[in-house]
This record gives sequence, C-alpha cells and structure tokens, in this order.
Amino acid sequence: MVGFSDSTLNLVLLILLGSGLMMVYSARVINALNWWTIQTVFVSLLLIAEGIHNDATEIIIFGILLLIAKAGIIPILLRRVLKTSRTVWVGEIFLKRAMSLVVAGGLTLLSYVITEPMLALHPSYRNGLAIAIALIFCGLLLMMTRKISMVQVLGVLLIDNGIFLAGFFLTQGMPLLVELGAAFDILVGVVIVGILSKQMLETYDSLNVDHMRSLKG
Amino acid sequence: MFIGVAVIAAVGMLFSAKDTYLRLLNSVALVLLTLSGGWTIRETLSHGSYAYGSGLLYWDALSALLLSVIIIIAVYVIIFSFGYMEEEVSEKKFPRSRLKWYYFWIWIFMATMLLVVSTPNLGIIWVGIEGTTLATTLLVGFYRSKKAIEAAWKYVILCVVGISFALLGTMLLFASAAPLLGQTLDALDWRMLPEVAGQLDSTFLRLGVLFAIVGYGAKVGFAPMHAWLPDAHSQAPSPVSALLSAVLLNCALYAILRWYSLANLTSLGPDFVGTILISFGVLSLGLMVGFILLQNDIKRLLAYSSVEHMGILAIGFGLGTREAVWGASLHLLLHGLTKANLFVIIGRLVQKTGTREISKIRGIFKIWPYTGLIMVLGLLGITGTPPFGTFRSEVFIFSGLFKTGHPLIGFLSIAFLTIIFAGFLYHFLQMLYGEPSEDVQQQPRESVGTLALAIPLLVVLCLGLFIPESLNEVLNQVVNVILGGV
Amino acid sequence: MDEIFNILTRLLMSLGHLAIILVAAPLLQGFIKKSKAYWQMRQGPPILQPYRDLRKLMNKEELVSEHASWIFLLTPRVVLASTLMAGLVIPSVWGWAPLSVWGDIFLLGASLGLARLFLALSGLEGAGTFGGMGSSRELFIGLLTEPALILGLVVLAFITGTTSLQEINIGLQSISPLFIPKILVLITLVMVCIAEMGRIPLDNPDTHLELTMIHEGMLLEYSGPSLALLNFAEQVKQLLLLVLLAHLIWPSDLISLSEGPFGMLWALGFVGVKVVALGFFFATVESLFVKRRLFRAPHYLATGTACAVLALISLWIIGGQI
Amino acid sequence: MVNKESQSVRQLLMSISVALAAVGLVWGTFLISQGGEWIKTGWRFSTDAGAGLSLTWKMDGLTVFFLFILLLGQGLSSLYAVGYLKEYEEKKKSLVSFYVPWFLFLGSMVGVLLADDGFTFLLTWEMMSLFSFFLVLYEHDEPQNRKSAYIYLVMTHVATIFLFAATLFLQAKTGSFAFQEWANVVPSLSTIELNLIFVALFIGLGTKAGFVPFHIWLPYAHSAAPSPVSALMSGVMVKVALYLMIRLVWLTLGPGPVWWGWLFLIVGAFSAVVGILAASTQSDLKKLLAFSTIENVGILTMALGSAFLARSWNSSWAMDLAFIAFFWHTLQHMLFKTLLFMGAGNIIQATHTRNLERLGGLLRRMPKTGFAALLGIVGITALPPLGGFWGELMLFQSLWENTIHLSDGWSKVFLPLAIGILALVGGLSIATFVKWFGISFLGQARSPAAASAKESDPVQTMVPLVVGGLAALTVLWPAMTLALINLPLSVIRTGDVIGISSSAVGKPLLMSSVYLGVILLLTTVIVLLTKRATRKVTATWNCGAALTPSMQYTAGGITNPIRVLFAKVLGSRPKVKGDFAGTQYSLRSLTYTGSVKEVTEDIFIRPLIRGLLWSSAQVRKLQSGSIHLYLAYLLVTLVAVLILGS
Repeated sequence: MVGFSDSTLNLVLLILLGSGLMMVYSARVINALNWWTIQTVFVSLLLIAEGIHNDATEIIIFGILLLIAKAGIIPILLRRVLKTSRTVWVGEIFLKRAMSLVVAGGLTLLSYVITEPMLALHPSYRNGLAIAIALIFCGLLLMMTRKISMVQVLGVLLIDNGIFLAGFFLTQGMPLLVELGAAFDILVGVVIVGILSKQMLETYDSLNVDHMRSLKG
Repeated sequence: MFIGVAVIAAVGMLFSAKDTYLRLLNSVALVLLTLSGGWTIRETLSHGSYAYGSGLLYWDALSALLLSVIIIIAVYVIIFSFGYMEEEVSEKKFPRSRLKWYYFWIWIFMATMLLVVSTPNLGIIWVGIEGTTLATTLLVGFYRSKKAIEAAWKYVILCVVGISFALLGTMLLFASAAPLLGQTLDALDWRMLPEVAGQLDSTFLRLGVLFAIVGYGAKVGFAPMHAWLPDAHSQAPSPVSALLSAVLLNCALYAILRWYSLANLTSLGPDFVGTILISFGVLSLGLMVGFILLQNDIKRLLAYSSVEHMGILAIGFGLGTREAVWGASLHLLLHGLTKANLFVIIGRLVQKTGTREISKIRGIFKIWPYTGLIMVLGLLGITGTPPFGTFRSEVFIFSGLFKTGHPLIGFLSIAFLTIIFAGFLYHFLQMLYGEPSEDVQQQPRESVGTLALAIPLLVVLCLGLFIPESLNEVLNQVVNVILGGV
Repeated sequence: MDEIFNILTRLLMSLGHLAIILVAAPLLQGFIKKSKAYWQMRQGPPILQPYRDLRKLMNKEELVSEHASWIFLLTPRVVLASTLMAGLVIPSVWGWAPLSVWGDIFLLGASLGLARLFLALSGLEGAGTFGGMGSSRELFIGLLTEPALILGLVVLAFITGTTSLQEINIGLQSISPLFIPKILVLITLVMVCIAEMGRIPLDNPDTHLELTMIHEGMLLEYSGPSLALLNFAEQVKQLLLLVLLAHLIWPSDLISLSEGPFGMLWALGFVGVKVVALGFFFATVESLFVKRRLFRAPHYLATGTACAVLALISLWIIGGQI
Repeated sequence: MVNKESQSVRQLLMSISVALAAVGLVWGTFLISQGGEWIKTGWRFSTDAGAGLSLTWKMDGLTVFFLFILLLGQGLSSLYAVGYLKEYEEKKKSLVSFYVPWFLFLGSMVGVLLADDGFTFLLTWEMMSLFSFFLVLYEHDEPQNRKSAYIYLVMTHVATIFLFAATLFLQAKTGSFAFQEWANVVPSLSTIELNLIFVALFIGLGTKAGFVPFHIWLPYAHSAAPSPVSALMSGVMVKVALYLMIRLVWLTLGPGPVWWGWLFLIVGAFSAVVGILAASTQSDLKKLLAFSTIENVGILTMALGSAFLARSWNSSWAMDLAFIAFFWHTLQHMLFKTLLFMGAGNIIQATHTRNLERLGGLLRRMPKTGFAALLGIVGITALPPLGGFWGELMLFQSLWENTIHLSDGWSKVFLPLAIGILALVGGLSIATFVKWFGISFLGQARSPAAASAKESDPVQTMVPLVVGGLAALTVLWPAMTLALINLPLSVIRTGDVIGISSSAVGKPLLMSSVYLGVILLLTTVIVLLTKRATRKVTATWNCGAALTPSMQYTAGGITNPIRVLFAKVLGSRPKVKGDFAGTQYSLRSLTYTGSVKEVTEDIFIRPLIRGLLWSSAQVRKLQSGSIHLYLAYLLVTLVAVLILGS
C-alpha cells in the first residue's frame, strides 16, 4: 500500500515516536507544540504518499487539507493563546520530565507487547500500530502529568494523531465522510478550546489547570 | 431536514439579540422541528423504518424513540429557556448581547444530536457525538465564572479523550468489516453489518467493541468515568443541564446501543457487551449512593442521579432479555422527561433563591407551594416510586436481573436504589419544609401557572398507571431493533 | 324435661356457690387473724369480728376526695363483681363451677386482673402520693404474678388434659398426691396465692406504714361502704384462692343434687375443713417470715415461675416425651 | 373564626369518606349474605396473564374480612376527622395536603387488599407507604414530625427491597406476577430458595407490621401523624401487612419447614414483650399507644406462629383456634386502638401536649372522652368482659392444643413458655394502660393547660363511644363476629368449611356474652345495694400537709419498678445527682434524670447508618476536583476493561 520501502517507513515511524517522546520530555510548551507540528506534518505526508501511490485524488486532497488544517491552523491558534498567556513552562505534576520520559518509554514497550498478535500482519504495520498506540499512551500521560491547559490540549492532539496513525495502518483510512467529519471536529475542538483558554486566562490569569479544583464531591 | 432546520435556526439566532426576535425565531424553529420530526417518526413507526437521502439518513424504531425524546424535551426546555434566560439577563448574569450565542449553541447542539439519531453509520454517529461535546462546551461555560470555566474544561477534556477511544474502536470495527463490505461507508453501516456479523475478525472486533464501549461510556457518564458530569451539569445554565442530562446522555447511550446490538450478532456472543454494561451499571449505581447521600449542591445531586439512571439503563439494556430491554427503553423515555422537568424546576428555584446549596434552601412550601408540589412529584418520579412510570420500568429492568440468575446483584441494586431514595428524600424534605430565609421571603409569590411546568411529570405519572397499547407497540419494536436476531 | 331440671340444678347450685362464698369469706378472714394471733401469743379479735367491721363501715358516711371522679366510686363495685366472676369459674364445694367452659383457667387470672386494673386506677384518684405508690407497686407485683399463676394452671391442665378448672379438679383425682409435677405446681400456686392475697413476704395486710404498704395504699382514700366493699372483695378473693388450692391439693368428686341434702352438706363440710387447714397454714407461713422489700419480689415470683417450668419439664420427662 | 367554605369542604369530603365506607360495608354484607363459591375460591376482576402490564384484582373471604376492618376503620376515622380537622382550619392551615393523601391512602390500602399479582401488590403497597407518609408529614411545622416521617418512609422502603426481591425472584421462576402461578411453582423450588423467599417476605412485611427489631419507625410515625391517621395506621395498616403474611406466605408459599412457625412465634413473643416494655416506660401519650401496637402485632404474630406450627404438626384443632384468635384479635385491636387514638387526639386538642407529665384530672373535664377511653383500656389490656380477652384466650388454648397434640420433643416445653410470656405481657399492659389512663384522666391537673381543658367537639366524643359500643357488640353477639371470622377461615382452611359459630371451637367465645351479662348484672346489683350511702367531698388526706399537684405519682414514677427490673432491655440509665452545697450532710437539691432508649435501634440501625455515611464520605473523595485524577480513572477503566474483556 504505502508507496515507499520498509526502511523509509520505519524512519518515518521513528520520527513520529521520537516527536511524541520529545513532547513528553519538553520543558517548554512551545517546544512540545513544535514537536507536535512536526509529527502532524509527517502524518499528513504519510497520507499524501499513500494517495499518490494509489492514485486516489480524494485522499491526496484530504491529506493536503489535513496538512493545512492541523499543521497550519491549529499551531497558529495555539501559539496565539500561548503568547497572550505568556506561558512558558509545562508545569509538571506527579512526574518530573525525566521520569515521565522513562514512563513513556515503558509505555512504548508495553504497546509493542500488546500488539504482538498483530505480527501476523505485515511487520511494519505492526510496528506502525505499536507506535500509534504508544502515541496514544504518551498523550494520556502528557495530559495526566502536566498542569498547563495547553499541554493537555496537546495531549489530546497527540492521542488524535495516534488514533489517526492506527487507522492508517489498520484500514488505510476510514470512509472519507467520516474522516472529514473527524478532522472537522478536531479543528472546531481546538477553536473552542482556544476560546475557553482565553476565558480561563481572563478569570484565572493563568493556564494552570491545577488551580481548578473547586468542584468536588 | 430537521437537522437543516436546526442549523439554519442556529445561524439565524446570531442576527439579533432582541428578545422578541429570538422568541419568534425559536418558536418557528420549534414548530418546524416538531412537524418534520413528528412526520419522520410517524413514517418510521408505520413502516418499521424510513430512509431519506439515498440512505444517508435512516431511522428505525430505536432512532424514532430517541428522536421523539429529543424533540419533546427540546420543545419543553427551550420554551422554558425564554423566561429563564430573560431573568438571567435582567439579573446581570451576562450581557444581553450574548443571549444570541446561547441560542446559537443550543441549536447547534440540537443539530448534532439529531445527526446522531438520524444516521445509520457508526462513523457518523461518532462525528455527531464528538460534535455534541464541542457544541455544549461553551454552553457549560456560559456564565464564564471560575467554576463554569473549570467545569467546561473538565468536560471537554475528559469527553474528548473518552470519545477518542470510541474513534479507535470505530476504526477497529472498520478494519474488520472493510474486507467484507469494502472500504466504503457500508462497512460502518448498521444496516449492512448484521449480515456479515458472523464473519467479522474477532481480534479487531473485540478490541474495537471494548474501546467503543469505554469511549462512549465516558460520555454517557458510567462510573468511574462520570467525573465530568456533575461539574458540567451543575455549572451550566439550568435549561442546558436539562438538555445534557435528559437528552445528551441518552444520545451517547444510543451509540452504545447500536454497538451493543451489533456485537450481539457477532462471534463475541450476546453476553459479551451485556456483561460489561451490567458491570458499569451496578458500579454506577453503587458509587452514586455515596455521592447522593452526602450532597449539598442541588444540581450536582440531580447530576449524580443522572449517572445512577444511566447505570439502571445500562443494566436493563445489558441484560438483553425482552422484558428488561422493554423496561429500559421505557425508562430511557421516562428518565428523560423526569430529569428535564426536575432540572427546569430546580433551575427556577436556584434562580429565585440565588443558591444551589441544599442547606440554605428551606421552606419552599411556605413561599412557592406549586414549585414545592412539582418538586415532590419530581422526587417521586426520579426515585421510581409508584405510581410513577419509572417504578414500572425499574421493576421490569430488575426483574431481568432475577430472571438471568443474578438475584444477588438484583437485590444489591434495589438496595442501592433505596438508599438513594433515602438520600433524595432527606435533601428534598430539608428544602421543602422549615422556615425560609428572610431574603427569600421577600421574593414574589408564584401563580398557578407554574403547574404547567409539571406536564412531563404528569405524563410519567400516567405511564405508571397504564401503558397505552400504541406505546407498548413502539417499545416492542424498539426491543426488536435492539435485540436484533437474538 | 331433664334438661330443664339440669339447668335448674346448675342455676341453684351456682347461687348456692355464690351464697357460700359471700357468707364464708369474712369468716375465713376472722379465722386467719385468730390463727396469727395464736402464733403471736395473743388473744386476737373474735372470729366474727370481720362481719362486725363490715357492718360498721357500711353504715358510715363516706368521704370522697375532691379530686376523685366517678371511677373512684365505681371501683369497689367492679372489684367485688369481678372477684365474684373469678369465683364463678372456681369449682364450688360440690365440684361444679358455674361458668365452666374449656379455657376457663385463663378466665380466673383475667377476672382478677380486671379487679386489679380498677384498684390501681382508683389509687391514682386521690391525687395523693400514697395511692400512686400503692398502684405502682400493685401493678408491678401483678405483672410478675400473672405468668406464674397462668403457667402453674397450664401445667395442671397438661397433667389432666383439659383447660377447665372443673375438669382439672376431676382429673386430679386419679393423680397420685406424690406426683412430682403436681407437687411443684402446688408450690407455685401457693406462692402465687400468697402474692395475690397480699400477704407476707410481699405485702403486709396489717400495716399502714407508708413506705411498705401496697394494697392498703390504694385503699387509703376509701371510707365507709366503699371501703367495706373493697375489704369484702379482698376477703372473697382470699376464700376463692384457698378453695381452689384445697380442690387442687385434695381433689373431690362432683356432687350433684341427687346425692341428697346430707351428701351436699357433707361435701360442704369437707371443703370447709380443707380450707380451714389451709388458712391455718398460711397464717403460720405469715408468722414465720418477714416482709421483703419490693425489689426482692421478682426473685420470689421468679422462683414460683421456675417451679412451674420445672413442673412442666418433669411432667414430660416422667411421661417419657422428652 | 372558621371559614365557612373550608368548613363545608371538610364536612363534604369526610362525609364522602364515611359514605364510601358505609356503602362498601352494606354492599359487602349484601354480597356475603348472598353467599357463593367466590368467598372460597376468589372472585377475579380484570385479569391478564400476570405480565405486569395491567393491574389485576381478586376478592375472596380473606380479603373481605380485611376489607371489613378497613372500611370500618375508614368510616370511624373519617367521621372522627370531621371534628378533629376543625382545629387545623382554625389555625388557618391548608387541609388540601391532608385530603388528597387521605383518600389516596385509603384507596391504596384497598388496592393492596385486592391485589392479585406481584406487580399490583408492589405498586399499591408502595403507594400505601407513600401516602401515609404524606399524612404523617401533615403537621410538618415541627422538625420532629418531619424526622419521624422521614424515618418512616425510609424504613418501609428498605423493607420493600426485600419484597421486591421476593416478588422478582418468584416472577423470574414463573414468568408471571400472578399469585396463583407462584403457588403452582412453589413445590418445584429448592428448600433454600423457599426459605430465602420466606425470609425476604418476613422481613419486608414484618417491617410494615412492626416486628421487633424492624419496628423503629412505628412509634415515630404513629405519634407524629394526626390522630385519625394514627388510628388508621395502627388499626388498619399494620394489619394489611399481616394480611399479606397470610396471603403470600400461608396461601402462596404453602406449608414450609417447622421453623417458619417458630420464627413467627419467637419474633411475635419478642415484639410483644419489647413493645409493651417500651410502652410502659413512655410518657408520650401517642408513642405509648404506638408501642402498644407493636405489642399487639406481636400477639397477632404469635397467633400466626401457632397456626403455622399447627399446620406443620397437622393439628387442625389448634390451627382453627389460632386463626380465630388471629382474626378476632385483629378486629378487637382495630376497634380499641382506634378508640384510644381518638381519645389521645381529643386530649391533645384540648391540652396541646402529648406529654403525660403535663396532664391529669381530665376525666372531670372531659367525661365522655374519659368514659370511652376507659372502655378502650379495658379492651386493649385483654381483660374480660370486653373482646380483647377472648382472643387471647383462643391463643392460649391454641398453644395449649399444639403442645398436647405433639407426641414428644422439647417443643412441648417451649410452647407453654409462650403462654407464660403472653401472661407477662398481659400484666405489663395493665400497668401500661393504668398509667396512660390514670395519669392523664385521674388525679389533679399537672399543668395549666390540663387544668383548663375543655371537652371536645360532640362528633369527637361520639365516635369513640360508638367504637366502644361496637366493641361491646362483638362480645354481646359473638355469633355475628364468628360468622365474619368464618369468611377468611373458609379460604385459609383447605378442608371443608366448618360453621365455627356452632361448633365447639367457638364455645368460649359464645360464653363471652354470658360473662358480660353476668358481670354487668353483679355490678348493678352491688351498686343498687350500696346506693343509699351518704357521701361528703373532702380534701385528700396528705398527713396534714397541703396537697400540691406535684405530689402525685408521675408517669415516669408509676412504672419505675418495671424500668428498674428491665433496665437492660430498656437501655435505662438513671442518674441521681445530689447537690450537697459543699457540706456532707445537708442535701440542697436532688436531680434525677432517667431515660429509656431503643436498644434495638442502637444495635441494628445506628451502626448501619454510621457505616453507610462513612463509606459515602470515602466514596465522595473520589471526586477530588483534580482533572488529572479523573483522567487516571479513565485510563484505569480502559485498562481494566481491556484486560477483563480480552
């Protein structure tokens, strides 16, 4: 299916995994955002390559749209929020950066273990699937161990990338309508989160989620 | 077409924030919605199913049930909104200019929900459910207070993450179905899938089902993934709380039901999803006991009660016997009506007393006897006390537990319900009687017209005394849809 | 014709029974007082003194407390009537009980209970301290006496296989006097009778000391005819209990009119002797013991109840049924 | 003062209530006099296959008997309420919240009696609890009453769990809610299942009936309700629970193991003793009556127990006796308890207090109420000549017959002990009601309120007297009462219907009229003989000192010996504190504080509630407000489901 060799594919996968891990390791929000952008670019490229390989125009178009929306609009939006909030650090909670990287590594191993039954498929698919799941785990980890709301959003986006990747390797993409809908949802989601972050900034004067603990019981 | 109505209405709302304009537009939209929806429901029920737009939109009895719940409650809640939001504006809770955004998001929210129940495609259902989350996020945070934003944030993050799992699940399903049905929408179409259900790849399918149940389950609010729910319900404007509780949760449950009836046909066997649902149900019931007993926030109380009722529904549907599913379908309708009514009446109360703390609300019967009366009705309805219809549906659901050989769980669940009843009764008695505080005593009294708000509860009451044959027929159709070939 | 004759006989004998009770009750009281005097080495009042006392009281003016209501005046009448009702289920000197039906052993205790209820109520009538004290104690002792009495009688019923006192009386004839359950039951009943008669060690009929009196406390406000009636009722009750005990200890056969006047008189005399003997026995007992304080009463009556239970157990063990 | 309109509404509505009862009674009498097989086999109306979609009803002799009790109670209480409710009108309290639940409560009780399937039963049963709850809540201005009502509803609801479980279990077994189907399937159940169902029904119904230790709610609810309601609840509602005991256990589950009978007997004895002990130490006018209800329910339960044992041992004679005792006592207790609650209602309205320590001397101010109440206490203490005694006589005899009938075994020792316990209970109840009547009606007034009490409305004094008259009538004309009892007996007995009024079984009952006649005759004769005595009214002798009201025996004092003797059972912890004013000998003042409490409440209920609240507090900690934690829950759930699911 994918129009390039296994080694190229593996390289791309490595980049994806690496960027995911770097997001976990980032100390500054802006770095994490950048890593995510890189990752998204590669994911989109993967899709476009697939489209070119299969001569499927709609997939190519979709890939380009994705590239513009996810790697273009979303980072810009988030950057603006970051700028206005003057947030720099990711704000660790529960786990420090290094420790979370170790955990993330462990989770990656775990995802390889989980996907072992998939070896029956093409090995690099298995590889891809494992990395997709690892990205999902990293996203969750990021959300659970960082205080800044923007990092949580990045976690969601990372999960989204992971799922997208999983879908890519599992099914070579969902029906277009569904994909479009999903992508649209993500985009709208980020816009809404952006609005919400702005409001958060107005009322709390920071993007620190940990301040928001008044609703309990 | 009603989706279109909703979207157009939503956009229309943005043009003016004038009270009369909004009322007029809303009313027109509601009438159109009711007409087109009613027509669709009628067509669906008389033919068993109804397709539109070359199968892109499709309804059967189950969708029709959900559709009618959405429309009935939407009409009730939105009409209530007029006065309620006006009052909020005049109390300077937010500027009038933002009123239009309120209706905009409400109608977007409506549109997404209508989409969920109008599509035969599991993928599009996912898109719709995700859409409902996004549409309501800003509604939850509408007051822009610290707490409201906190609630909105928790809501959006938890739900989006949860629903991502459902997307993964959907993909896994697609992966197992695509080889059989092709890489098209068909592979996620619940009309097509049953035909090939037996041949689906079980590894993918199993994972997919698990992810989907957990994912949508987070949105339904199964314990322990319910954490967002009380926050969101308590901070949103009361009409929105009503919609969230009475409709949105049902829509998410609807998604689970579609998966459930599909999974029953596959190699996983009919008990696979059922067992998970029952476990979630019992856990939800059990945990909510604690939250409800020691609650001091009236809207959170109702929110937790919603979790509890979702648990009951999960048990009912999960059991998979005809009676239990019949009861659960009825319960879905009745819980929606009851909860919407309660949120509306409690919303009014909170607005008038200016507090959500149960310990500060006293002597309602002395000042607002009609509100008090409706609250009593609501209390009885929501706790499944006879002669309310919820009693009937709960009996049917729990009898299923005994029938399938889980008498112990059945006993426990009834015990949980009873303790929950005790908690509810305690809180409501506190609020209804006693001496009202002084500033509340200066509030204006109310007129008999308030009683009109109790219409949904009266319906619930009537359904407790007898079930019309037509409704029974519909419910039987719903049962057939859910149980499929089982 | 026979039936009418039977009923007539029964009616006549019932009236005779009542008449004997009414006439003999003060006599027994006089005799017991005399016996006690004997043990106390005194002369004592004449045996007929109780009659004189009653006549004197009947002719006196009656004082009624300003706080009392009509129950105060009703009580003496009801108490006497219900004591007589108890008399109707107890076999007469001829062995017949006027109101004999199965289950009448329970009627005995209940009739006495009715008397107790009214007495206790009128103790509260005067609004004074002593009446209340008397009522309170009387009720306390009464509730402890009741189980012992009923259980004792029930065991007798088990021994004889019937719950009618008249039939029990007949049935006991065939039981050996040394039958252990019977002996134990008799111990119970003797103890109960002492309690019911208000005698030492539970109550002292001769005292008017505020802190110790029970029965007298309730009567404190009474005077004149009402007091006479109450005293008389107490004497009747005493006689009835002794007649009952006499029948149980030395059961006698049914005597009907056909036995002729001589036979009937003989039976009357025979029972009279038994009752006199018992009266002397109780006088002796009363002279030998001292009154106990109120909170020892439970022990005393529990002993009685325990005897009844032991009787029950021994009855079944001897019968080989457990 | 009283609004004309509301007055006519009150009279109209309560007249309707009375009229409904009267029509029901007349119609029922007519139906019964027609005779027919339906009394035995039941007369069904509106039947379906027991699917639970529609409600089904059945009427047979058993139902008719209890309907009779219900309608009689309804008629009397409604009539009484005509007068009683006037006070609320004067206080300008809306009566709407009384009328609505009143009628619904009555209706749902009729529904429970007529229910022929599990679903209808549960529905009407819950409604009965619910509407009686609203009636208890009627005087909600006092927080204490709200608490009472709350305890009541929650406890009945907890009990309903068991009923629910039993119903659903049987429904699961048979696929139907119909009682008839259940009875058919019972033989195929295993012993454990049968026993579990029995225990569930026992607890569920027993709570409503007020078995110790499930009785906690009863004294609260019965004392908080307005008096006509108390009368109905005590006289009728607890009986409805016992009716179901017969309907569901005796008739549906059929003969069970012997220990069922023992359970009834022991729990009954326990209830009777604990109930009357608690009653004897109460100083609340209505609570005392409520505890006495527990006692009487205990006695009724003992009768049921005796019947069950008799069935296990095939002693039909004892069984008949036990059931006659049961039904007779049911009727009598309804009459007397209604009467007493009406008396209490009159006192409360006249003095505005329920505290016995503040009453006294009311008989002179409220002679009619007092006379009726006197009849009531003679009846309720099971003393002849009134009806209370004759039922107990039957029970004694039944226990005795059971013992005689048995060939061997230790049961022959334990059964007679039950007789002893009943005797003890009888003695205690005399003490209790002497206190109730004596302290409130006799002696001197202990408070200004009692001193200025006025006799109640004519209706309110007339109705208790009517009740007293009816009670006397049951004894004067026992054949009629027996004919009534024959109705349920013909359903319960599987064998032939026997005309008990003519057979030897009812002989002592027929004797009751003779006894009543003779004692009345004797009393009259004595009264006539002593009529000519001269009387003078004087002060009470008090050793020469002036008599003050506080010198009287108090309510607490009169039953103090009982409290001392049974201190453990009553949880009594008296404290005497002396103030010696610094010296060793001269006592300045002495304070006595004594209280009794519900030991069962301490043992069973409180730890349960405490545990529940504690665990709730723990559960609530889950929702700590941290979104990170919530995400962790999500993850944990996902992982758990994935692991368990695959």
